[in-house]
Amino acid sequence: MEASFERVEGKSAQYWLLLGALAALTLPGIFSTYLMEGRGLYLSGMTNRVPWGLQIVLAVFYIGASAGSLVISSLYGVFGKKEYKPFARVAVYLALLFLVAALLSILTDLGRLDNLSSSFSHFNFLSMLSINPFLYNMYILICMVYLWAMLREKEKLVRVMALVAVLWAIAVHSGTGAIFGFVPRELYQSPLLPPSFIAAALSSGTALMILVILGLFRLTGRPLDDQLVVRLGRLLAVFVLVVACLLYIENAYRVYLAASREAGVYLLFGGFQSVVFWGGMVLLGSLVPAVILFTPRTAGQVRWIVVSSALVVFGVLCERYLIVIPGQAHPADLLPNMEITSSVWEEGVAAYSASLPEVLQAIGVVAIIGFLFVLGLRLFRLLPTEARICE
Amino acid sequence: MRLKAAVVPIAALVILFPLGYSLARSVFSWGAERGQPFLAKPETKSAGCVRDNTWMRFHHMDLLKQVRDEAVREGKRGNIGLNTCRECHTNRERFCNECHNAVNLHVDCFRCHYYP
Amino acid sequence: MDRRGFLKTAGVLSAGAACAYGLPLLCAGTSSRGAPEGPPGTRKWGMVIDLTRCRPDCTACLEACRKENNVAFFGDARWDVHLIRKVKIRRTYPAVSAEKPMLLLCNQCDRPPCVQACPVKATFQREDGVVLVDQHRCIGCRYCMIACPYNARDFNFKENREWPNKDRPRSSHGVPQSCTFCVHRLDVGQEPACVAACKKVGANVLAVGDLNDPGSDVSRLIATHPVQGLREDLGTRPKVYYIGL
Amino acid sequence: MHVSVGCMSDAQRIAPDGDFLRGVLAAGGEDLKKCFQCATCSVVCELSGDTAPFPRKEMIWAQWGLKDRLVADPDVWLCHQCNDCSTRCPRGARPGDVMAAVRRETVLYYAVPAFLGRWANDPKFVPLLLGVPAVLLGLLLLGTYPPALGPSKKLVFSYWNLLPHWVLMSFFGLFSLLAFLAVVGGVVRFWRAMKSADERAGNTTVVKPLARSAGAALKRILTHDDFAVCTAERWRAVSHFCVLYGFLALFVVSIWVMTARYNPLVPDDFAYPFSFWSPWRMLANLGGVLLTAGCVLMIWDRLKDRPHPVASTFSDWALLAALLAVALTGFLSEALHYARMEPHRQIAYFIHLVFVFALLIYLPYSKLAHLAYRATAMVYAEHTGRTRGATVTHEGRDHP
Repeated sequence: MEASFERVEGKSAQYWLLLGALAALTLPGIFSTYLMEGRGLYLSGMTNRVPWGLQIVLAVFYIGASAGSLVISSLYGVFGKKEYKPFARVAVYLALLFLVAALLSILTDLGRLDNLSSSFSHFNFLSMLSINPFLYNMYILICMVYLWAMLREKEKLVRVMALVAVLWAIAVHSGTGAIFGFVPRELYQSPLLPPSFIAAALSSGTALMILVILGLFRLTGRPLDDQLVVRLGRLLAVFVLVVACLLYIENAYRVYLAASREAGVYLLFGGFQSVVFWGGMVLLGSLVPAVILFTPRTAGQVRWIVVSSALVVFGVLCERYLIVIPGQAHPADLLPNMEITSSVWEEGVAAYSASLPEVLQAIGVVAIIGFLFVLGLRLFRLLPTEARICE
Repeated sequence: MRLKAAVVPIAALVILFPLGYSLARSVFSWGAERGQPFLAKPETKSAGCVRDNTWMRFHHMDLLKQVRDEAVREGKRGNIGLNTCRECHTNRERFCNECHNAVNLHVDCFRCHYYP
Repeated sequence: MDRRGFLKTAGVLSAGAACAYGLPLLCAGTSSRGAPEGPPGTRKWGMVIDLTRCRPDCTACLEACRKENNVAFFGDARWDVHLIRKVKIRRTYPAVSAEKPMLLLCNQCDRPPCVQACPVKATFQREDGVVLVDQHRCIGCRYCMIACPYNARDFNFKENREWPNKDRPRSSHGVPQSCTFCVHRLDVGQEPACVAACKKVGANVLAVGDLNDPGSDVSRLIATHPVQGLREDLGTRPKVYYIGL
Repeated sequence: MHVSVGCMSDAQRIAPDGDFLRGVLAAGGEDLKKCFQCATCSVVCELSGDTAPFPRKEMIWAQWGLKDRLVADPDVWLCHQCNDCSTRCPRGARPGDVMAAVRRETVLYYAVPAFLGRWANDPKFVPLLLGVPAVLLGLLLLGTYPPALGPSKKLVFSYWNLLPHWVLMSFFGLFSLLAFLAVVGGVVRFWRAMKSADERAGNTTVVKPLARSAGAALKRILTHDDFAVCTAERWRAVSHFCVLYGFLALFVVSIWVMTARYNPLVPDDFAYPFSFWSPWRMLANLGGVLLTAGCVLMIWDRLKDRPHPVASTFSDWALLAALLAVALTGFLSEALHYARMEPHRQIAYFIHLVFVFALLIYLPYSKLAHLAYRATAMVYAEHTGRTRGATVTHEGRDHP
């Protein structure tokens, strides 16, 4: 069966209400960005000890979700799995939007947005933050061409672009991992970060796609073959295992070696971040979904798959937090075998909590891409009339 | 179709307004009393500027940027800079801002550099 | 999975892995070299801090620095900028020692991670080894602060209101700042403000000079005393040396 | 209403032109041969006058390859491609697209030199056509480096200080003059052809003096009256309106800026650059926005799925792309100017100049030539009373 795609009518009051609500939600974010650019980043929760906060956590999450949804789309484009064709367009459009969200998060977080022009005239190809924007911008372009090829049903171009896009997505993600992995901080520096970023991207992307697809199909009353969701669930199960495995290696290595043991122990048994680690990432984000997805009875039910997808998304969000924040909060041991007894500022472990303007900015970014997504459903033929397995 | 009939005169008015405005300004010489508002004569006696007036008018930004980059990035500290400008041109409001305001080019030198 | 599918998957995965590790390779070649040695006669600024002479309650260098460089100070630990931090330290292993004062500042690394990190080359290293922020170019991304293992860089979270030294610029909000060795003074043959202040109170803790010149103060101190840089094991080659750490 | 096809009263020798026919077929009129001459098109056309209705007769002429008739036919240009005919044609012969193709062939016919006409409508020559002005501008840059400041009492900061102002102006002036001569030549030949065709048909009525006809035609162009009667393509009136007025606004501002240095009316104190709120800059920005919006609307219109799309040929896309490129590169260089990005700003403006140059000097050969030919045809129609308006007043009906 060939899937046929159509636009959403978009004439109902609910549609306009949704668009209006999303547009309204962007306003507080725009206003707090304006305030922060004008008065300074002291309005955020960031300090000299934790100079990267919520926006960066979310940016990394968005990039992951983007790469993940692109891989779902490639199941059809690269691996030729016809049954996933109905999701391919939504997946690419979502991948595009998530990357826009990541860029927006990073931009709103800059201290001197007015100097941004210098990033177009000066490059430092040794800097991960110079290489990555290049990767991101190219990625957005690639996604656009890929989506265009799909909308125009240019089969050959779709195949080529799917391969290009997947490879580029992997580069984007390892690049993002390198932003953290290639920095001399005990909880950051790790050659394992690029691949573990890719794995987390795959699991969060798949989980998000399951949620988005189910939500869209149910809301618009389209028939969806449960078996398709179950198959995506099986895929998700594998990804969850890979993420858990990489996580285990990374932390075991860190705690095993005497040099990094102190930092590793801080992460695992130190305070709030340990709760996030064990409760959020390990228990809710990995163990519970893994149990659900590997138990035959629950793995076959859409309801349970939705639960585990939501948990996986939450788990990856926790993982992003654990990558970005504790690495800064835990300082390098400047003076081995000594202790700093008093200082003008906070030595030792620092604390970070997001401030209201930061949260509003984050909500604004989500609202912007939500707006574009809802609008896109109406402008482009993204949604299939139905999704079924026919073999 | 009332709107249609009104469209052309409105469009013509919009397109010709700047012309009319400029002509009227030159005929009735509005704002002529302001003269050349933006190049206040130096208030301190000095041997003269580092370059001649015309050159400075058109290229002061290039000079400042070059001097800035040399000082900051190469450590070549010559004796030209904002600090030396202000020895003669003591009034930032008259010397810099008026002209820059007129052309809407925001100068942000003074966020960080002192100029009275 | 059939053979064809397997080959395809393997191909994509290995190509992805190549992408993942191509990036590190990109940097490997260039990142290992330090600052250019330069022709003979080129200076390389370094600092020696003799902690044995530092007085526990003296803050002359801190105040001089704040005044010279128009450093933002609000009295709020979250947003104050410190180009020099004075802390008290105590040895905890193998034996507990008494408290002693300690000065922390930008180590002017010879292989600076912050310069590697800056996406727009706003953080750069001069020919003479000094690491600076070109605030005209900085976009305020704060990656340099993430990359610095010494926490030596502070961000201007809030607009500074004070302007004690009108001949020098003050930072706007949104850019990081760290010790510059007062290059604007070194370039015209003066000592950094902190060094001058320390000499003035007669403590002579601080010395800044040319490491390439064997006759300079710092070279002689390094030659005659046991000196130590901070976390030299990180490979950053700090150029601030401590006596009596 | 009786529709007469009275143009073949006495026998004439038919001189078919195969090349012309092939040209029309290639330029979007490929459905021409489906026409079985039912005249539905002429009946549904809101623009068609009663004395010489179209597009049926043009369909016949085109089928027979009667080039001489078509290039001397004002009706081809009175058509605004509403597509009312194409949507209602029972055979799907798409008369609207055929008329567009004939117009393109007419432009080629009157183009001097003829090869430029061929090049301007062939995608193969795009690199050459854009490359020539780019190279010329580049050579000028090399030749006059370093740029000297022109002697001026007034404060005119050239936006593009890489070239002395007078060099840039004479460069553009010279080529604009050549383009202008080419257009005037084409228009004069077109007028003569229309006149002699009418004389041969024994139709020498003149209802309005030339000046009044020109005024009436101008009024119709400015109000977009003809577009407004379309029923199938309502958006075309809006998008064309945006493009036309945006273009006009930009033209007026450009002339003012270019001559500011020599214009005695510009006060001595300060001439250029304009502040953001100066009426001139506001007009320029408004013009740019209108031009961009109009182009985007037109492109959207051509791309969107619908039962009877207008055929889009290279010539259509080329003009749209050039207009959009002019508007966007203009905005880009303005933005880069505000962002103070030094080499980028100069490069963006260089590209902008290349597109402006292309738009101006290829005017007689590209689709933009309709500006001259359609206006001429409309004046002629007013002059000889073959317009819709003329017929309508005879019957005493209200203006539609």
